[in-house]
Amino acid sequence: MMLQLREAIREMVRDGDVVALEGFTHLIPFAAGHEIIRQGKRNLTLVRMTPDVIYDQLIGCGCAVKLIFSWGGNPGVGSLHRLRDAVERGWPRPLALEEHSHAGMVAAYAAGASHLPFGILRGYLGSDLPKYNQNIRFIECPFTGERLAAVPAIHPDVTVVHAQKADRRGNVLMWGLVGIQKEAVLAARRSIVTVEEIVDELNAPPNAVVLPAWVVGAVSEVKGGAFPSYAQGYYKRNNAFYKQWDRVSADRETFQSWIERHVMSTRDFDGFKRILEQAVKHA
Amino acid sequence: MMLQLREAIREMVRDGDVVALEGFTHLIPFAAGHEIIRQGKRNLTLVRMTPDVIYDQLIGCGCAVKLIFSWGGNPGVGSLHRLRDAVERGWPRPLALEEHSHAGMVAAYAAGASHLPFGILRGYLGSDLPKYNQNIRFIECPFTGERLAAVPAIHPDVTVVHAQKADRRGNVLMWGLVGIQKEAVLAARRSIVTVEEIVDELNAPPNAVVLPAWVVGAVSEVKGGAFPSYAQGYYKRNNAFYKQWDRVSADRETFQSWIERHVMSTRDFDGFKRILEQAVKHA
Amino acid sequence: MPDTAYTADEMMTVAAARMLRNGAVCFVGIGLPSAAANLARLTHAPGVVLIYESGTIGSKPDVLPLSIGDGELAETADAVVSTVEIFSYWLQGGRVDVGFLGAAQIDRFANINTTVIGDYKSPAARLPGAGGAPEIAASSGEVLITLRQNKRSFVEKLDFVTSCGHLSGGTSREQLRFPGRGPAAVITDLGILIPDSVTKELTLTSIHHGISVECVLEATGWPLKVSPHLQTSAPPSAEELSALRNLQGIPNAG
Amino acid sequence: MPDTAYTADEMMTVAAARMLRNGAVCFVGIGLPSAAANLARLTHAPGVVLIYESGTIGSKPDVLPLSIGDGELAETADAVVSTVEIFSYWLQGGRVDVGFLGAAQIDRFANINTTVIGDYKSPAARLPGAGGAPEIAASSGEVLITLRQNKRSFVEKLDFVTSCGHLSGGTSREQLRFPGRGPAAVITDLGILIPDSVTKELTLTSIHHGISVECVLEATGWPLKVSPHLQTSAPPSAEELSALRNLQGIPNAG
Repeated sequence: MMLQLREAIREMVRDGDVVALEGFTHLIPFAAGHEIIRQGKRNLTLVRMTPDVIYDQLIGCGCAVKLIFSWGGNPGVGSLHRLRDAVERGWPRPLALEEHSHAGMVAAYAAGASHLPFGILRGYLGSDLPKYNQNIRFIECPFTGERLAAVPAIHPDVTVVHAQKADRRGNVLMWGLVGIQKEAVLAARRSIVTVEEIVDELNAPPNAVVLPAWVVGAVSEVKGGAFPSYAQGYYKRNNAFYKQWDRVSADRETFQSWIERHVMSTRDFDGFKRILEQAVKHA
Repeated sequence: MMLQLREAIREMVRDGDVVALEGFTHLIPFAAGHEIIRQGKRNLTLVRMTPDVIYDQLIGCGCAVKLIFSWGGNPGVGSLHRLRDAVERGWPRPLALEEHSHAGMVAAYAAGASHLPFGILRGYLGSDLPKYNQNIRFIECPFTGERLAAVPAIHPDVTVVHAQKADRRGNVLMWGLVGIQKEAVLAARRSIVTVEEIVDELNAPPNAVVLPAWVVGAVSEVKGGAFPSYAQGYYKRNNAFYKQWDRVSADRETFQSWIERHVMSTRDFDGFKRILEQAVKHA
Repeated sequence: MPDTAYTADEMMTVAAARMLRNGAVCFVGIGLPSAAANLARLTHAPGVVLIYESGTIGSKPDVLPLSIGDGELAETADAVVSTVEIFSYWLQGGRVDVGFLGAAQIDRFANINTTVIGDYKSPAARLPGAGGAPEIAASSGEVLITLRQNKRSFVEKLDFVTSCGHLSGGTSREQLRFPGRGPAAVITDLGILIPDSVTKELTLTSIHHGISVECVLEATGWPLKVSPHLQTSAPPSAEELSALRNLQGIPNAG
Repeated sequence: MPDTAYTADEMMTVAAARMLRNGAVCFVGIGLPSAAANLARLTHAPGVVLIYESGTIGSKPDVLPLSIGDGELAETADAVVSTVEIFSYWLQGGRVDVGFLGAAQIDRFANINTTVIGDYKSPAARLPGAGGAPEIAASSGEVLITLRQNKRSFVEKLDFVTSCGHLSGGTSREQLRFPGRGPAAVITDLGILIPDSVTKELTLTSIHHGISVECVLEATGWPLKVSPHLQTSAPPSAEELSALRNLQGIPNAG
C-alpha cells in the first residue's frame, strides 16, 4: 500500500506501541523517526539492536518509556547523551531498559519472524546480563544435556525500515548491509518501509533481499530518507553529522532548540534537509 | 584448494562417512555422485532432504547403509526403484532410514551450521514420524510452556554441492534455487564444491550466496557436473533423463548394466556424457 | 477430440483450481497441486501468490514444471530464498493462507499418508515420505487436498499418519493447538468432499458432471457421508481446459 | 613532525596489529580493534580475513570507517550476509580464530565491562552495552583486547561483567566449557599483558618503548604482576606508521 510517510506514521504507529526502527548503520529510517517525533507519539517501547542518533532524538523528545537493545552509542564518536540523560537522570522521563547482546537480539528477531515463541543461542556465558534481564533464560538440549540460552521472540507492533527501491506494486528491494531488517519486518504486526525511489521494475538480482508487497504494510517514497545514515548506491554516510551530534546532544537546551528548529518547525524530511543546508551555508 | 574431482573424492570421502550431496532439484552434484560410485565407497550414511536419482544410483550400487532424508522420489515421475528395492527387499543390501520432514531437516542443518546441538521447530504435530525416529523429541518453551519439536544438528563428515562459479582463490558463487547448500557446507567437517567454471573474478551481486574459499575444502571444475539436474544460467533440467530413469531403474539387471556402461566403464563425467550422447544418436 | 471432451484428471484439476480464491498465499505441495494452483492463477485468481518449498515466492510459470524445483519457478518468482527461510520465516511464520497438498492415502478426517503402505519397518510399498507436508498441513491457514479417489487411496485406517488433517474429528485438532484450521476440502477425480462443521468427517458435497453418487461410494473405503444438498460440479469450461492444456504443454484441439 | 614521532595511541594500535597472525579469521569488535585489524592486514598479515558484526566477511577497506557499518566494508567484502547469519553461522558456528575487542573496564582476569559504571539500576555512567562482545568473547578461538590503560579502566573489581575473560582465573573458564580459549593478550597504550598460563592472571610481559614499569603499575587498579622476562615493544616502524596514518586519512609528514 503506497502512503505518504505522514499518513503511514499517523495510521500505523500508535501511542504505547512496541516500535522497531531497524538498520545497522546502513539504511536507518531517519525520516520516519522524525515524523514520529513531529506527531508527538508517546509511551513507545523502542526496539533496536543498535539504537543510535535517531533513537537519541526520540528518547530526548520523550517519545519512549522503554528500550530493548544490545548496543546504544554513536559509533566511532561516543555516547548517546540523550539516552544517557534518560537512563542516568530520568530526563525528560525515565527509560526502562531490556538489555541483550547482539546475538541474543538476532535470535529473538529470528524467532519472531519464524513464529517461534523463543530463540536459542550459545550465549551470555558468564555474563551479568541474565541477572538483570528476566528475558534471558536457559534450557537443556534434549539430546546432549548441554545448557543453552533462550530469549523470547520479539514481535513489534510496528517495524519501520528504509530500503533502496520499491516497485509500483509495493515489492521492496534492499542491498548492502541488510542487518536484521527482513526479520524485523516479518516479526512485526504492521510495517512501514520508506524507499529511495519507486520504480517500474525492481530488476532484482537472483537471491536479492526482496520483501514481497503482501508482507509490507505501507511503502513511502522518501528520497534521502536515511540521512545522515546512508543508502548504498545512492549516497554515503554523513559522518560529519554524527560527529556534530555529540555537541548538539550534550546539552538539554541545545538539543531542544535543535529539535524545535529542525524537526518540529519543518513540515517533512525535505524541510529538515533544507534547514540543514542553510545552516551549512551560514557556517 | 583446487583439486581434480577424482582426487577430491579419493581424499575427502571415506568408507563409513556421513555424506551429504545436497541440491533441491537445482545444482545436484551428479558428477561427484558418479565418482563416489566409481571409487566404490562403502558403508556411507547418506543425508539429503530430497534424495533423488543420484541417491537411487548410490543406493543401488550398494554404497549406503543408512539414509537420513525427508522426501525420496523422482519428482514428477514417481518412485525411486533402487531406494524402494533396498528398503522393501534389502537389495543389494538393507538400508536403514532416519526420516524427517523438510522443516525438520532444515532445522537440523541450520543447527549444524550454527554449532548448536539441536534445532527447534513448530513441527511434526500429530504425525507418526516421531514414533519411528528417536531423533525427533519435544521441549518446552521456557517462557510460554509451549511444546515444540527438537531435532539434533546434522554434521556431515563431508558435504558435496555443485555451484555455478568459483574464482581462482576458491571463493564460490551460486544463484537461483540455493536450497540448503550453504548450511550443508557450513555444517560439515569437510566439503567439496564442483563448479561449472572457474573465473578470474566472481563479480557477485550484492548479498549473493558466496562461500568464501576458507570454508570450502576442495573446489573442482566440472562443466555440466549437475546434469541431468540443471545449473541456472548454464543449462536446463533434462526432464527426459528423469523420465527414462524410471524404466532404467525398475529392473535390477537393467540398472546394473546401465551403471556398468555409463559409470564404471567411463573415466569421468565427460566420459559418461559421451556415452549418453552416443545412446541418443543410436536411438 | 471436441472442445468439451476432458479427462477425469482434468476435471479434478479444474475443480481443485476453482477452490483457490484470488489473492490467497498458497504453499504448493509436490505433485497434483502445482497444476491446480497454476491453473487458478491463469484463470480466476491472477492475484494468487504461489510459494514452493524449493524456495520461490510468487512463482508465475508459463509451463507446468515437472518438478517443484525447475528453473522456471525461480526465474519468474518475486523472491528466491533458502529452504531454511522458506520453512521458518514463510511457512512456520504463519504467512500461508492455503496449503495445497497431494496424498497417497487419506482417511475420513482428511489425515494423510505419504510414507508407507503396510508396516513401517517392513513395508509393502515404500512411498516418498513427508517432504514439507506435515508442517504445511499444520501451519497453513487452511488446507486443500487433491488426489484420485479409489478404495486404495480412501481408506478406513491409514497405515501411517504422515500429516494431520482433523485427527479423530470433532475438536481433536483444536485441542492440539495447531496454528492452522486444517483441511477445508478434498478434491478428487469424482467429486468434492468437505469436512462436516461439527464432526469434521469428510462429506461428499459435490459430484463431478457425469459421476454417480454410487460410483463415489464405491471408491471410498469407509461408508461415506453424502450431503443432503449435494451439488454437481460444472464441467471444465473451454477457457479452463485451454488454460490447463497450455500449462501442460498439450496442444489444444481445434 | 619527524617520521619517528608517534602518539601513544599509535603505539597501541601498532602493537595490537602485530598480535594478529596472517591468515587468521578475525571478528572485529567495535572501537579501537578496527584500526589494529586493518593495519595488520595492510602490513604483515595480508591474508587476514576480517568479519564485522554488521554482516561483512572479508572486508578490505582502504580508509578506516568511522563506524563498523560503513559502505566501504560492504563494498570491499567477499560476502555480505544478514546479522542473523553473521552471529549464528559464522561466530557461533566456530569459524572465528580471533575475536578482537575493545573495553571500557577490564579486570585482572581480562573480564570486560562495557555496560555501566556504578550500580546497574542507577548508574553513574551508562556505557553503550554488550553489542556482539559476550559471544565474541565466548566463541572465538582466542581473544585480543585493546584499550587505554589507567586506574579507571584497569580495575580491581568490575562494576558489571559484560563479556567473560578468564572469569576467576585458573580453570574456571574451562569448567564452563566455553567454545573458545579466551583472552590471549591485552594490548594497551603502555604495554602488553598476557594471562599467566596457570593462574590466568594478566601479567605485564612487554612495555612499549619509552614507558617505565612504574608507569604501568601506577595505571593499574590492582597489584600488577610483571614477567621476569619483560620485553620492550619496538616502536612503530616508518612503514607501520605510514600505513596507519593512510588508513586513518591522516597526511603523513615528510
